[in-house]
Amino acid sequence: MDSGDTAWILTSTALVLFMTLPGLALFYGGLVRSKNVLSVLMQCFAITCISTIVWVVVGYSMAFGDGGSANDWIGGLSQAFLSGLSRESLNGSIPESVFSMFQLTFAIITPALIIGGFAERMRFSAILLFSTIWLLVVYLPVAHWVWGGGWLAQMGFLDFAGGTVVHITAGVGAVVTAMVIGNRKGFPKTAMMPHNMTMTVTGAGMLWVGWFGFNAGSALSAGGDAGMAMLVTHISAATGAFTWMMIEWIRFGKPSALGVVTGMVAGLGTITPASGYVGPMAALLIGFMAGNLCYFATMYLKQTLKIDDSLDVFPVHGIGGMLGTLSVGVFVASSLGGAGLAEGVTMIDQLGVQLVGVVSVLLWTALATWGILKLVSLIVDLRVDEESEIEGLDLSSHEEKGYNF
Amino acid sequence: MDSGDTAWILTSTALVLFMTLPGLALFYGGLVRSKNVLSVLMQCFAITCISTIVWVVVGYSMAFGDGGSANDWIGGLSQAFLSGLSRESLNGSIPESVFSMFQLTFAIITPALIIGGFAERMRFSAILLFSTIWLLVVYLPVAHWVWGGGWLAQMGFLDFAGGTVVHITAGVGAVVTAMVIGNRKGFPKTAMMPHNMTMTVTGAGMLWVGWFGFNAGSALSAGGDAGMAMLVTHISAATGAFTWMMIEWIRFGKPSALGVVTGMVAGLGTITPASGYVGPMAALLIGFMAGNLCYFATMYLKQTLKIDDSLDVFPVHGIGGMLGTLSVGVFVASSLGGAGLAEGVTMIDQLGVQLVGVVSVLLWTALATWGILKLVSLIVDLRVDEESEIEGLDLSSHEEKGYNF
Amino acid sequence: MDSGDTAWILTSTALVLFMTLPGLALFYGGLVRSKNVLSVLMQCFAITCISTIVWVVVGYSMAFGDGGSANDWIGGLSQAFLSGLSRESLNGSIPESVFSMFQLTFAIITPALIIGGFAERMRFSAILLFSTIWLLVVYLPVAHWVWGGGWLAQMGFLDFAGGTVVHITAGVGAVVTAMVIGNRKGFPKTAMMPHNMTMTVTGAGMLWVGWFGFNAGSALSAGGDAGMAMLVTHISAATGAFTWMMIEWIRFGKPSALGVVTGMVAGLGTITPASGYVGPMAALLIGFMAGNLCYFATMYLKQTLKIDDSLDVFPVHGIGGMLGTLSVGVFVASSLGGAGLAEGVTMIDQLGVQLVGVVSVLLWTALATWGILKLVSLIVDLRVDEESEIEGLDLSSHEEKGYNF
Amino acid sequence: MKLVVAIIKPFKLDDVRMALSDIGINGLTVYEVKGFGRQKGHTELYRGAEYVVDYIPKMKIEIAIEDEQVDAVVDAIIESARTGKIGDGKIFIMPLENAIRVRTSESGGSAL
Amino acid sequence: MKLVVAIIKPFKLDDVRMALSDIGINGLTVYEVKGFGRQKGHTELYRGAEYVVDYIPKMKIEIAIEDEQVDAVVDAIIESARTGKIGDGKIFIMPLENAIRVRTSESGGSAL
Amino acid sequence: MKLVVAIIKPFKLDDVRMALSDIGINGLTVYEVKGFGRQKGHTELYRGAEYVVDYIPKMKIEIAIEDEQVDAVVDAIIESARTGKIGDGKIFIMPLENAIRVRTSESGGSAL
Ligand SMILES: Nc1ncnc2c1ncn2[C@@H]1O[C@H](COP(=O)(O)OP(=O)(O)O)[C@@H](O)[C@H]1O
Ligand SMILES: Nc1ncnc2c1ncn2[C@@H]1O[C@H](COP(=O)(O)OP(=O)(O)O)[C@@H](O)[C@H]1O
Ligand SMILES: Nc1ncnc2c1ncn2[C@@H]1O[C@H](COP(=O)(O)OP(=O)(O)O)[C@@H](O)[C@H]1O
Repeated sequence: MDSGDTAWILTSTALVLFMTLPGLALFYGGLVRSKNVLSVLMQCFAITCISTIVWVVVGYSMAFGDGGSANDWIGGLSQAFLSGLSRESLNGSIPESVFSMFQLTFAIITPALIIGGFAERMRFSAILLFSTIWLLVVYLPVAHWVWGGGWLAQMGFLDFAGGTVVHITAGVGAVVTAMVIGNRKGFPKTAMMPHNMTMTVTGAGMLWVGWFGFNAGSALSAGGDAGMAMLVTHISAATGAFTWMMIEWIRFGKPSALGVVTGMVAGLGTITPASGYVGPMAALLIGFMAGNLCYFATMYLKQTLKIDDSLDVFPVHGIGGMLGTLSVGVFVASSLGGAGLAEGVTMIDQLGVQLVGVVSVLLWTALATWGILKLVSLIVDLRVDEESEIEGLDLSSHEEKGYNF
Repeated sequence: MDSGDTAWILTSTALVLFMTLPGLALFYGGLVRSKNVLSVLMQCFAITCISTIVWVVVGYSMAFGDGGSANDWIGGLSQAFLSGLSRESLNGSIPESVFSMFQLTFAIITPALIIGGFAERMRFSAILLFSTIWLLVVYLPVAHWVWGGGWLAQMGFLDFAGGTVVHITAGVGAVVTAMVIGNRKGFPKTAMMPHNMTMTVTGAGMLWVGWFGFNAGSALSAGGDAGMAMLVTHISAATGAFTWMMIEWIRFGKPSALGVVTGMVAGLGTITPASGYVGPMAALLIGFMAGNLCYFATMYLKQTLKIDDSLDVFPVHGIGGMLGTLSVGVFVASSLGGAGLAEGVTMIDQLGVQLVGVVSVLLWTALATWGILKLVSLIVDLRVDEESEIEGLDLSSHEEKGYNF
Repeated sequence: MDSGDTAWILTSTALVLFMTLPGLALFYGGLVRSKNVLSVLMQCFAITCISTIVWVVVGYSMAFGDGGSANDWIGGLSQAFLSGLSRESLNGSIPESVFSMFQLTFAIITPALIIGGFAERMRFSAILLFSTIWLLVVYLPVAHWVWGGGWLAQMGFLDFAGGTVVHITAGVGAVVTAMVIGNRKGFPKTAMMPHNMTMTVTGAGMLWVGWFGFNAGSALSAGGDAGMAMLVTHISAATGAFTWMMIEWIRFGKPSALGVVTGMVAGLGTITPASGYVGPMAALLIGFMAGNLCYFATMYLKQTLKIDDSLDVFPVHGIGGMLGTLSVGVFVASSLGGAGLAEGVTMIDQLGVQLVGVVSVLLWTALATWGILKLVSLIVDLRVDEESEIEGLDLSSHEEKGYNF
Repeated sequence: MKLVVAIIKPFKLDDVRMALSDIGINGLTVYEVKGFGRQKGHTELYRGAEYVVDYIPKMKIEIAIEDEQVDAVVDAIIESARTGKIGDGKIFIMPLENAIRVRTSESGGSAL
Repeated sequence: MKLVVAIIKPFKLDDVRMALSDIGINGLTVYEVKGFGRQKGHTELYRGAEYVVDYIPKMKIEIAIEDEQVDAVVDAIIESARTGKIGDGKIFIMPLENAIRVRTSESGGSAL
Repeated sequence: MKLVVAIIKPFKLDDVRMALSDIGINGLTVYEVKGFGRQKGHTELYRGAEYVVDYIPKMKIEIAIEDEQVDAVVDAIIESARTGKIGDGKIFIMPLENAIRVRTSESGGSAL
């Protein structure tokens, strides 16, 4: 055990939880109308609770346990209820408790990201049911495929900190949910302005800082790998934000705070799978591509397809995750400043593997999300009734108001 | 000296300060009416300053110094003004400066928690006087009894991170103050809704994250103990929040954001004394019990006894602290996944010691708090006059307004 | 490489970024009128992006690279585009990537601090141009003089964490900009109250916590030096805040939240250059002096000179930075609890060196800032037109509103 | 001239504006008010205690018009604001002695 | 019909409502306004400079009633809103030509 | 008595108050309203879509005065509130039957 590595992963765990609570909660909460702000905060908290309980009961085991003959697909239940995890057990140079806790924070933020797709209209009970099943059917298996020794890991698929495991699954989950439950009443004709951009910007700052734990923590040690991961993460965030800002400036004459922070998230989500493998110059480029691609994806989804993925989860996280995961295939090359391809693997090989991973996770997530929603809708309506939507979820679902100034 | 351990305690110190500033300040600030929000934030800041000065002058020495023949009760003044604390002095594997600074953050948050009992009506000068004396008469002695080698420590009393030292003292201090200065004008007939639940939820998220430093930092090292402490802390927080949410859902049909975050604090406060001694399964149970017990205590105090412990410090922190401290006696057993009882100590023995600790700290705190308030009231009115209370403390005590939108 | 040291500097990097985003953004954002809040948040974000890009391209190299024959004045371009910075390269006991990333966060916050001088009236494009050039002409050279082996470093000038490099340059940059672009319309006759003091206090709490990374991180290791730096930082913050509060209480009968948090920043800024060199007793004194001097400087600038350094950057950071830098000369003495003067250096010698550093940085910053503003004004108007100023920068520059409750 | 004052449900504001626009009314002033009346407010829970919030958010619209437009305006408002449920609101007709446009000092009907 | 408009101290709102309720008035509309008058506003300090905030938060109540209720209503308001200190507020009586209930199109007294 | 109601641009409020003060008017009530009229509102961008915010923030001032003061008040408002651009606002003159001071029960002109 190395106390320095442990110190950094303990810290990273705190940082990643901080991304969700209050980071993401504020980022999303500010973007909705004031009558729904508490519903978003509440959903982030409730999902945190549920993911934690699922993780303790079966989640950790399903993702990182030994699945025996089914290990290609899913971990077994041998570590259900964290059995076998003692004060002494290690994972590499850090205690297993720390590893499990760090990974749990990823299992928390992924379903929380999906909230952005169905914000302002989904029924609270349906959200809790959906999130629980989605964790079991989408997140935990995919985490096992990529990080738990499953089939993608065996193929040599590279996803350092979750571009695929977290961002593609969340982005696809969100847009499918948005399509199944339908647009918010009034979308896209009525302006549904963020009710509190200062809240969103606050959350964005927290996300940026917390992401250092997300990416640099994924090194699972405190050394050059973590350092480089933090550096490229930061560069991509800055470049993504700057790029989005410049596009808005050029197109509309006025750059917006919403644009800057969205570009930042795009840059962060996109560098995530690559953060352990690439160098600073690649990060500049990845951030620049993220700003561009995610920008145009957002506009296309909102204005052309008119799909109400309300807080733009798919175009930012989904597209960003795909772009980043594929770009690993290129920029990992040591000739491009990367950490280097595995022995005997060519760039084309690696790109192929990355593509297989992206496509299969995308398809599985889309299919499973759709199925889960159908299942949940048999038990409870997915959507609140129209009057509740007009009144706002805060009062209709939680009998509370965000503000009483 | 171990640089990894030091890195983690430096980080933990930042996390625990973060719990108070801005965590607790926001948590509490959102719960009061908008005319009093700055008064709460201001009190948190001012108490931080005062505790720091007291700590440097005599506090560290009184809590952790050698008290000579009085050492059972109180540390001496040999380390007043931090004399003897140099760049080289160590405490275990970390610099003494880091140990002292870490402990200071506990001395800051404890009197800050009490604010919740007397919010929206106590005079600012009285608060400062009260907090100063309370630190000297309640907090520092109790910290010495439990952590500084005092009589409870000698009995084998277990309080890992302050369930008794912090939460029982704060909870009891708050309710006694609430009773002595009386209810807010209009309580309980008038609705005194939180003026900004988004602020409270933000603070709650910060408390959750910061609590990782509070509990896992109390291991004073970065290893398996810290890792397990963080894990059980997180589990109890999630379970406590989830439990409170379900109770509200069952009883009223609508779970509230206020309920979720209160349950979270209950889960955190309750696991605190146990966090270094118990395993994940115990944490699930402790969180569940905390959610239940603190919920019903809150309702009972507010609705049956009609005591205006305004922000529910006693039912959440006081009751939680007691429950947690007692539960250590049971769940520390290695057969229940705990760290194990000391050689030759039975569960009954340990429970007995825990009970002695809880009862004596409760009684001492109640008595001393009452006495201090009587003393302070000889110097300055404890409460602002009625007109100032109606106008709000922000304008009447600080000539400022929270918001000018 | 030491994993514990690395863990702490990774953490410190996160903490210092946190100071800017969202810390400083909120601190400043709350102080302006609500029609300008987003412009301030946006400026903080945009400057973060720009500083990052500048840093990667030439900044790191100009500050810390080897400048060859010009090394007294500026680093060379040998490390432009971070060339040579690999996963393996070290700086002392930490990876070079971590060192570079940590230092970058300082290059981010310095121009961000200047925003306070020109808030609510400067044109966004002018701000971006100004900040970019200012970094190249003021920040990077001064950082090289003091920390990169330049002429001040060679003289033995002591500035542990940036009292001169960060706070004097920012303070002087702000007041010069304020004077060049002129007062806000209506200043000082009209009351321009902070629109959201709760936001400012939130930011203040984040600054306090983040400053632990700023000062204790500047030890570049996790040991006694970092521990002592954190301790004295905290003490000075508390004393500065307490002092300012008491002055207001005595002078006006009512201490304000704005006063407390300003005193805190004064205490923090002032201890910054000294934090690695002095002991706890000196910190008490430094905080006390900071509270006094910065208080009276603020009143003098605002009420007597009527210079609209809108958020008081010069009197707090500039004056604080000078006071702190000079006080190093005294309190570094081991007889006063400090880390000790260098062999053969007397207190008078050291004070002389400190004075040379302060005066030359002050003059260079003032002159260069003035010149840069003149240059930028040739390209684009420095100030928005009157109508935009009345309408507010949020709408006129960014076509967005902070709040839609 | 008359001042027609309508107190309506907030989410009907856009409909009312469009209806007024359709009959040629393009100037009006609105603000948020709280109404007490037959309609019961929502409840809020706080620590298990239920508080009825007895005021209801309403939108108040004021339209200065010539006498002969009153009926058309009233009809347009009724049509567009009605949901048929309690709390749909009221219309008050008040006498207006004069109206002046600040910019031009025009007064009377041409100021509207 | 008349429209009785009262400008009162905000913390007196509940008392006034109860007093009106007692004399059978159950419909009214309120909103927050700022008053300038004899009463001096509070001061706020900012960086040592004292700014007098010269507006005072007030609550405005509007009650549409039949002519014969005016005196009772005025008395009820005076009784319940008075503190005896400067700034207690004003009551204005304005003519109301008609009132219409949106939901039912009833007009006149039965619309109230 | 009359109630003079002025709807003006918010940043002109202080000027108007001073102008009224100069002619001896010291009591008035103001509140924020949103106006629809000829003046076009600002646009806001959201994800590349441009939304015209068609209401404009205005300030409404109400002044209860004796009949003979009306002209002076109207002139003072016009003078101080005019910028000459569209949206400068309106002044409405409404009849006021009585005014009562809550504190003293005085009524009529002496209540103002
Ligand atoms: N007498 C009155 N004077 C002024 N406003 C009234 C009066 N009665 C009702 N209102 C306003 O009209 C609104 C609707 O009235 P309410 O009695 O709830 O329903 P309805 O109009 O369907 O009868 C109220 O919320 C209140 O704002
Ligand atoms: N002439 C007026 N026209 C409109 N409103 C007025 C007038 N005079 C006073 N008011 C309103 O009445 C409130 C109370 O008036 P004020 O002169 O302060 O005290 P008092 O009513 O006790 O004489 C003011 O704040 C203002 O809102
Ligand atoms: N018929 C009306 N009834 C009530 N308020 C009106 C009317 N017409 C205009 N207003 C108010 O006056 C304001 C200014 O009117 P507008 O037509 O924009 O410009 P102008 O006064 O210069 O002609 C509007 O914003 C609105 O608040």
